[in-house]
Amino acid sequence: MTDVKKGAGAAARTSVSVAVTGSGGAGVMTAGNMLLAAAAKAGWYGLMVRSSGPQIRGGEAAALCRFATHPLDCLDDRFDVLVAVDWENLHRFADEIPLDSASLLVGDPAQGNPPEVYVKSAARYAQLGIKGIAKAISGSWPNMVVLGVAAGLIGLPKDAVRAVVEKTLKKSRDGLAPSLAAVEAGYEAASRIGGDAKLAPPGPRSEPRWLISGNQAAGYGAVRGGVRFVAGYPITPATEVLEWLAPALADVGGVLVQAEDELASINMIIGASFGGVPSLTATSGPGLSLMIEALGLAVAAEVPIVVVDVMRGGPSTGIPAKSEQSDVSIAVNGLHGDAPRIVVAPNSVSDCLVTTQWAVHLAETLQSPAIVLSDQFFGQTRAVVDRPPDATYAGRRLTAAPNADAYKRYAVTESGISPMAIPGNPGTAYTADGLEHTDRGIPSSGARDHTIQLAKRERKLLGHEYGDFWADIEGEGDIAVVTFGSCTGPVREARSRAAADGVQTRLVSMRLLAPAQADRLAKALAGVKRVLVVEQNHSGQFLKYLRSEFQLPGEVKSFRRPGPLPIRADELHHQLVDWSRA
Amino acid sequence: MTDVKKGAGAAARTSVSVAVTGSGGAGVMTAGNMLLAAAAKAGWYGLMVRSSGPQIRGGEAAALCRFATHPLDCLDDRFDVLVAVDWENLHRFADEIPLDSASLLVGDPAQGNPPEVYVKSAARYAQLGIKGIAKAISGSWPNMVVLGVAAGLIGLPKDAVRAVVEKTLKKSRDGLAPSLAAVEAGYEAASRIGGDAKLAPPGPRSEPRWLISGNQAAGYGAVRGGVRFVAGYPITPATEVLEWLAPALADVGGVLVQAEDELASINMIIGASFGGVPSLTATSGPGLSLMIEALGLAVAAEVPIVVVDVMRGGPSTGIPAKSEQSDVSIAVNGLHGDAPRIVVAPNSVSDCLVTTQWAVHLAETLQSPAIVLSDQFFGQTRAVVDRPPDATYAGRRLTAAPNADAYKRYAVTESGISPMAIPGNPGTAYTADGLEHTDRGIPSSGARDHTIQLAKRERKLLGHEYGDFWADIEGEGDIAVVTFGSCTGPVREARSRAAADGVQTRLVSMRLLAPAQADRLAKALAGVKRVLVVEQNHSGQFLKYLRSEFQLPGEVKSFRRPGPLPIRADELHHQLVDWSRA
Amino acid sequence: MTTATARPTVPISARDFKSDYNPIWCPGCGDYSVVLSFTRAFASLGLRPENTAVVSGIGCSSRIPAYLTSYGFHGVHGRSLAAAAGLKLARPDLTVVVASGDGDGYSIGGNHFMHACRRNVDMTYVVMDNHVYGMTKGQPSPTTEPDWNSKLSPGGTGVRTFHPLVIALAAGANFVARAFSGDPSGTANVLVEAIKTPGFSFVEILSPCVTFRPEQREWKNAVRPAPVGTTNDPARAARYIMTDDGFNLGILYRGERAPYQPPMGRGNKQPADLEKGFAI
Amino acid sequence: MTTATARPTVPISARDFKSDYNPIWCPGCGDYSVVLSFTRAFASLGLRPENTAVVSGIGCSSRIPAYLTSYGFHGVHGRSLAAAAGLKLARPDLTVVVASGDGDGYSIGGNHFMHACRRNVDMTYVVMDNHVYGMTKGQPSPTTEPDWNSKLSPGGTGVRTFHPLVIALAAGANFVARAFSGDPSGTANVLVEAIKTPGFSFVEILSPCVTFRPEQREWKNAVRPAPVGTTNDPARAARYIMTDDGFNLGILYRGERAPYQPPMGRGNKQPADLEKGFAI
Ligand SMILES: Cc1ncc(C[n+]2csc(CCOP(=O)(O)OP(=O)(O)O)c2C)c(N)n1
Ligand SMILES: Cc1ncc(C[n+]2csc(CCOP(=O)(O)OP(=O)(O)O)c2C)c(N)n1
Ligand code: SF4
Ligand code: SF4
Ligand SMILES: [Mg+2]
Ligand SMILES: [Mg+2]
Repeated sequence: MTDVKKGAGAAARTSVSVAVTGSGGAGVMTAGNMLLAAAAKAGWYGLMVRSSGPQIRGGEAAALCRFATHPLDCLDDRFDVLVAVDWENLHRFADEIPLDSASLLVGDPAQGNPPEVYVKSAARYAQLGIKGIAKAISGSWPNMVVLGVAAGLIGLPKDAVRAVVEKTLKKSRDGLAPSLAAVEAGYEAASRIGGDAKLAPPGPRSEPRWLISGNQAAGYGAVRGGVRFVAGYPITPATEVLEWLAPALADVGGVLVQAEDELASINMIIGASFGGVPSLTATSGPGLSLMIEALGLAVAAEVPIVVVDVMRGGPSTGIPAKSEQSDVSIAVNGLHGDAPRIVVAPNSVSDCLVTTQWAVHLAETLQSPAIVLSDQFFGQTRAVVDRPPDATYAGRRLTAAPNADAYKRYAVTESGISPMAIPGNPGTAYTADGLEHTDRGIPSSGARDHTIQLAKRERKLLGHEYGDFWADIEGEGDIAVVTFGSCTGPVREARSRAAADGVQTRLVSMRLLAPAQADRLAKALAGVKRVLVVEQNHSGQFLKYLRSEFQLPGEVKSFRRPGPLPIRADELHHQLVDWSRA
Repeated sequence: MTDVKKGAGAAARTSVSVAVTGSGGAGVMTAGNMLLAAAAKAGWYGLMVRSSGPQIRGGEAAALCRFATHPLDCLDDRFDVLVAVDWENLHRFADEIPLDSASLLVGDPAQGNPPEVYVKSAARYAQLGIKGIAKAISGSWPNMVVLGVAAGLIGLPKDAVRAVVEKTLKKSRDGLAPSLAAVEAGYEAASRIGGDAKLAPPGPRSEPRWLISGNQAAGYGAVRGGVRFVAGYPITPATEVLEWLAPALADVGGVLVQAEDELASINMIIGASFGGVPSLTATSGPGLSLMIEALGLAVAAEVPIVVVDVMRGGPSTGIPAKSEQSDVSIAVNGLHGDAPRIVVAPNSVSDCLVTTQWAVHLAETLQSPAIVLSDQFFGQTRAVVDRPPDATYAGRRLTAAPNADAYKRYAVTESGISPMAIPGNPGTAYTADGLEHTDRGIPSSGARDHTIQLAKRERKLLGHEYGDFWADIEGEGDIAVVTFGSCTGPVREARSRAAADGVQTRLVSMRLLAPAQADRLAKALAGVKRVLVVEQNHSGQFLKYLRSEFQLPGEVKSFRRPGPLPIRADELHHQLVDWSRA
Repeated sequence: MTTATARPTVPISARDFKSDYNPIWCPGCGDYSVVLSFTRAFASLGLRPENTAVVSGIGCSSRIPAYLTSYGFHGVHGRSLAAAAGLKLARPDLTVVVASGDGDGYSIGGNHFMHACRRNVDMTYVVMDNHVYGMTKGQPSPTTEPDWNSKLSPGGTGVRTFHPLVIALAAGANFVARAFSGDPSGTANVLVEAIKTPGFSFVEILSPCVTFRPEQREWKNAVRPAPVGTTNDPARAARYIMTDDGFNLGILYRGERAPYQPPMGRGNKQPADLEKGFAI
Repeated sequence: MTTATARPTVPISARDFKSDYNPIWCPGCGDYSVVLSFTRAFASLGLRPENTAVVSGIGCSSRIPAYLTSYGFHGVHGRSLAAAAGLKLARPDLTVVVASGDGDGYSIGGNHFMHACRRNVDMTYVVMDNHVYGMTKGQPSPTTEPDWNSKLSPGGTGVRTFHPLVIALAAGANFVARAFSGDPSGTANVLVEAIKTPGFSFVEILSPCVTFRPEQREWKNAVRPAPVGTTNDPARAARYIMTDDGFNLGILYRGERAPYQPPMGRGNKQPADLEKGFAI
């Protein structure tokens, strides 16, 4: 379903989805990125998801774009426009790029026939000799024609597109003119094709906007939170967090090291944080699994660290480049021994910034490891967002004064937090230890010391005042949707569609997964008769976790599906409306 | 509370607990082992728990023994007799060796005074010049005197003790005579001390009996289950599983390799099992944490393996030589992605045998990793047990026939189990893969293949008929105790004591933790109004797991405490009786 | 190499060792030719698909098992040598070859590499070295030049390159060779010798990553047969390898260590015989 | 070594570096003297407890940090070098020393050892080698003789011993020495040089495990000063070490590689400056 702005005429939409596809070398990602940049420049919001086959390079690829007059947190259920440079392997994208009778399919008849599934979709097929047009303009490429077509079809001002093309190609004098000509030709073709996929004019730009991916946002959140040491090992889809941080940290006087493996990277950040420097690593499922032992060390020795887990399809190597929310169980439960830890989850691309910053703040304040559960969708999606607010979360660790009297590193305090002596501080030398210990840090296998320290470590997390940021709570009604992370976007859209149908619902998008906030959730769900728990995995890990920690009120339903297909607003909308009538 | 056999006279007890303590080099472990061997020889049941300070060698040590006319699964709440060679650091054992006014403390006044805590206990203090007696017999040692004293006090026939001493010292001709003399002197002293700690005569020995530790039992269970390849890395308290297996496997034509680390050991056994040979490793918490990534590989590639996790105090390095049940969460939840696995827990020393054998059977049958949750108490306790029955669980893997037509390794079957081609089998070459794959094993990132394979892997575990062995269910009544592992022993004792008070309870000791058997548990708890969940950890991991998978009926209470102190029958007894009256 | 138990009945050609599954590699990737070398070596040794197992980790290079018709094991990143050792020790009748990359084998897998060299299990370890993490799109590996610029290490890592052949020798590998993917028959010949030599054989194959290290297309002009022959003196081999420029091809060392033999008892007991130790 | 920022005001003696916590070691364990050598070396270098950090893993030898008065980090088994590298890179002002054992350092920690040698972060790595896993009660380590009998490896592992000094050199360590715990002042002197030498310094200390390897009490009769002096030629050092019997003491190699310098930008930007990259 595509929103139509009331009174703006049938052709002016508040949200339009466009996919550009083609086989290896066709440059569809470039076209998509330019489209996004142009829309951003012209004042729209938008996002772009990259999708490609298993090939390292040169396989089929799709740029999945959505543009709107309002901020976007997810793709739409369907696409208004699909521009295909060729048909090769296009059927592989059929699930990811659903078309229907209201859609427009633009393709090159010289490349053969559209795939069966699209023929059946009853989308209008506009034939366009894309390659021929490009060939006719010497030195131009089909993807620039496609850029023009797509931009024209959705009504992007030509100036914005031209500006982006000029900026991108400013170093290649020869390429510019033919590219601009191809774009021009694309616009002409679009005007011939017509259709009703035009975007409504953008609203006024109140705040500064950014074009950012979730992985970049997480990196910047880390820096804003005070992280100045990062060690990491490359892994899809987390590598960009590290790649963004490498020059950024150098610029602000921090350090990033590429470690030999994940065992090294997490132990490196623990060592650095022991040295007083807020530290972080980023990884995905397989790497997180390798970090489990050292996460326990950070719990026991009370060393603050942050691990950003950009989730992908599992188990094992699974589906490396696709999104899934299936690391909930390992994040909240995956350590040996009684090992309380912090687990937070951003719920939009831009929230990757603030939530990562918050994670640093919590880790530092509570001298504990914090896991940030991002995912491939957030991490690798580029989105136009309002510049996030300047959050005040800054790492502030309780440190020991010089020559503290009879210093006890693990002193038993009411809050459970004990002042941490930072190397360099005179008179407070101590040994941090992963063995159970006394308050001084001396290894102890005594039942008393063990119970005291277990309780202290639990208390400092449970007793903390996390504030309203623990969840985004919206709406009223006796149906509640409880979710987290990248399912929040589709749930939000589904709720507003349901509201349009007269079905009022509540949203609880949990940002703080662990420690569980039982009282707060109970309050958020007060009066609720039905709870829909939404998550993107096979076994219902989030629901199981909720059940283990909370007594969910009323009737509980699980809405879940593993990756790689996103959960769509449409299906949630139907679920909510049907349930409200059941 | 100590059971007294009805009609057997006040002095003849069906269960007696004796501790022998001393500082480094005093040989108390030797004395304890000999006591146990002699009691076994003479027809009693018994067990011995080793407890020692943090010193590698030479620190204070205690042999905690219990003897009885019936099989034993746990220590008693208190000790009848404590024989202390010296007082050094004895206070450290105060929690582990509780004495009361009915207890007898035997010690050497020449070593000073008993520790305050024991003086306060009001135990009878029998002064005995242990070192003096030993000194008077040239070539003898105090621990042999202690052996005689303890044996005499509980009424072990002298012949049995002599035979054990002779067997142990048969190679040291010089040492034998003085040792026997010292034992003799100990017996004399005992008869002077007197007391009412005499064991009732043993019952007839119906079946063959063994003296075995849980770690040995697990090793033998593995061999009986068909395991012929083991790789491992030493770790307390699991090393003895490997050390028992090293010569044993060689004897039966199998192989054990010491790996460079746990990452290697688990990947080695996966490789060996891919080769068709049932394979196993043994470890404890820190090692299990390092195996998490490869456990996921075994799930995804469907390679059967068994990991015996002998739990110790956590988190992190924690308390290496002491027992705790705090690896439940990681075992049932600790993998990334949706990764169903088998988790079983033996509930007695001898059950370590059958349950490990069952784990091999399940792993092989279901082509899945299986985790055996043993613990330090089982692993390192030596116990006299009835020879366990010859269980029929033998690993039987569904294998592919030679030249199977269009062989599909991950064929989608109704049961979820697909024939596995073993290298050497012609015409069925395939590649096992931790990437998501098609039924042929070809890597696939498609939503359909992913959903199908996730469901298949889940189905094969959920659909299996596990039989009654999933739990030990005993008794009737509207209070049920749900527990697992080494808490089962104290729960059993508490239940029979409660029954003596007229409080009938049910026991559900779960042997199969995962996959959760919701229907079976519901049946076992039908009609129950109150559920007491007993476990030995701080955060209630088992209860949380139960909550995540089951709807527990009625009022639910958690009874838990972390290690190293065992959960005692006494406190459970009170809990049950108090609750029944509440 | 252990002779396969089932004797070949029909001669097997190199083509029989290829699978029908299309590689996901970039056009021009060096690894394509390595598949060819594997199949040729297997055929010329008279192996049979059912008695051959190719084990790998994760990386572009580690995708090889699926492109072959033989038993294949595509495990987790960096642990192929452990899986292969388990397989070979449990199934000594199989011919086991391990395929890896410079990231998989020398970075995350470095410990298993050293210990595999020491342990000397009878198998062949092939590393397709392209001095980069190809699969994750271009980060420096241990063999990457210290000044190679990348997003993750702007301006270069500044870290000394890892010398796989020197380490292999120092750790005790029994066979050390260097090959070039651009010479598939030379590579096949080296593989044949590696597989034939008992114990742990190590073959480093220079295999260009045309996507992230396009300059490696020039390797074909840099490689040459090593000017010295095969030695069985590890010190001599070490001296030679330490000073070469990394482009000398051939079998540089072949030792005579007996392969690892796990402790074996008489092996003729029944499980029940073990009970005697428990009886009271 | 980096000079501590806070200049010593009161001279610090070796005793000031001892802690008041009693070692858990067996009487006679070689590691007792290593504590002594650490304290002497620290004092003679004029270090201060607050600017010195000792990092370790798990094992008897790894218990050392608690026996010293300095900042200590007793982490998990095998990962001490990683933790230490993180600490030193984040806090270059500290003097960082790592204490390990032959199991912790060469078995589970082997990969970090190799990569630490390559990376050459300015710190000192001390391994107390007793050719056994002491803490877990007597299993073979990589340096254990292949024929040493134990419960876990009846009749011996049959695996070639690991040569730590050869590997260190091959991997790029900048300073390689061997010491003996029975000679605490000799060991202290070696430690002083190791700490003073920039880059990654490796000191192997022969330190007997009297409980599980009582025959190591004889080591005191076997050790001797190396007949050759310190060289800065890695090939020469390798040749020499490969052929020694493991009992030659002294600084065998000292190189001149510049220590690792992580990529540094101008370092003068504010976080907000980074936002420019996102602005539309
Ligand atoms: C535990 C883990 N960490 C990281 C990754 C991500 N990863 C996949 S392949 C690879 C590097 C591959 O490099 P190399 O072995 O040189 O192979 P190439 O692709 O260059 O052939 C990495 C880091 C992973 N899959 N698993
Ligand atoms: C991950 C993990 N695996 C295994 C262990 C058990 N463990 C503790 S110390 C040790 C070996 C110690 O040997 P070494 O480093 O030589 O020290 P030593 O005790 O001989 O000084 C082992 C295997 C552990 N603590 N953690
Ligand atoms: S990225 Fe490099 S190594 Fe990977 S397939 Fe492409 S060319 Fe080959
Ligand atoms: S076991 Fe060995 S290394 Fe450990 S303290 Fe005792 S003598 Fe020292
Ligand atoms: Mg590579
Ligand atoms: Mg050692």
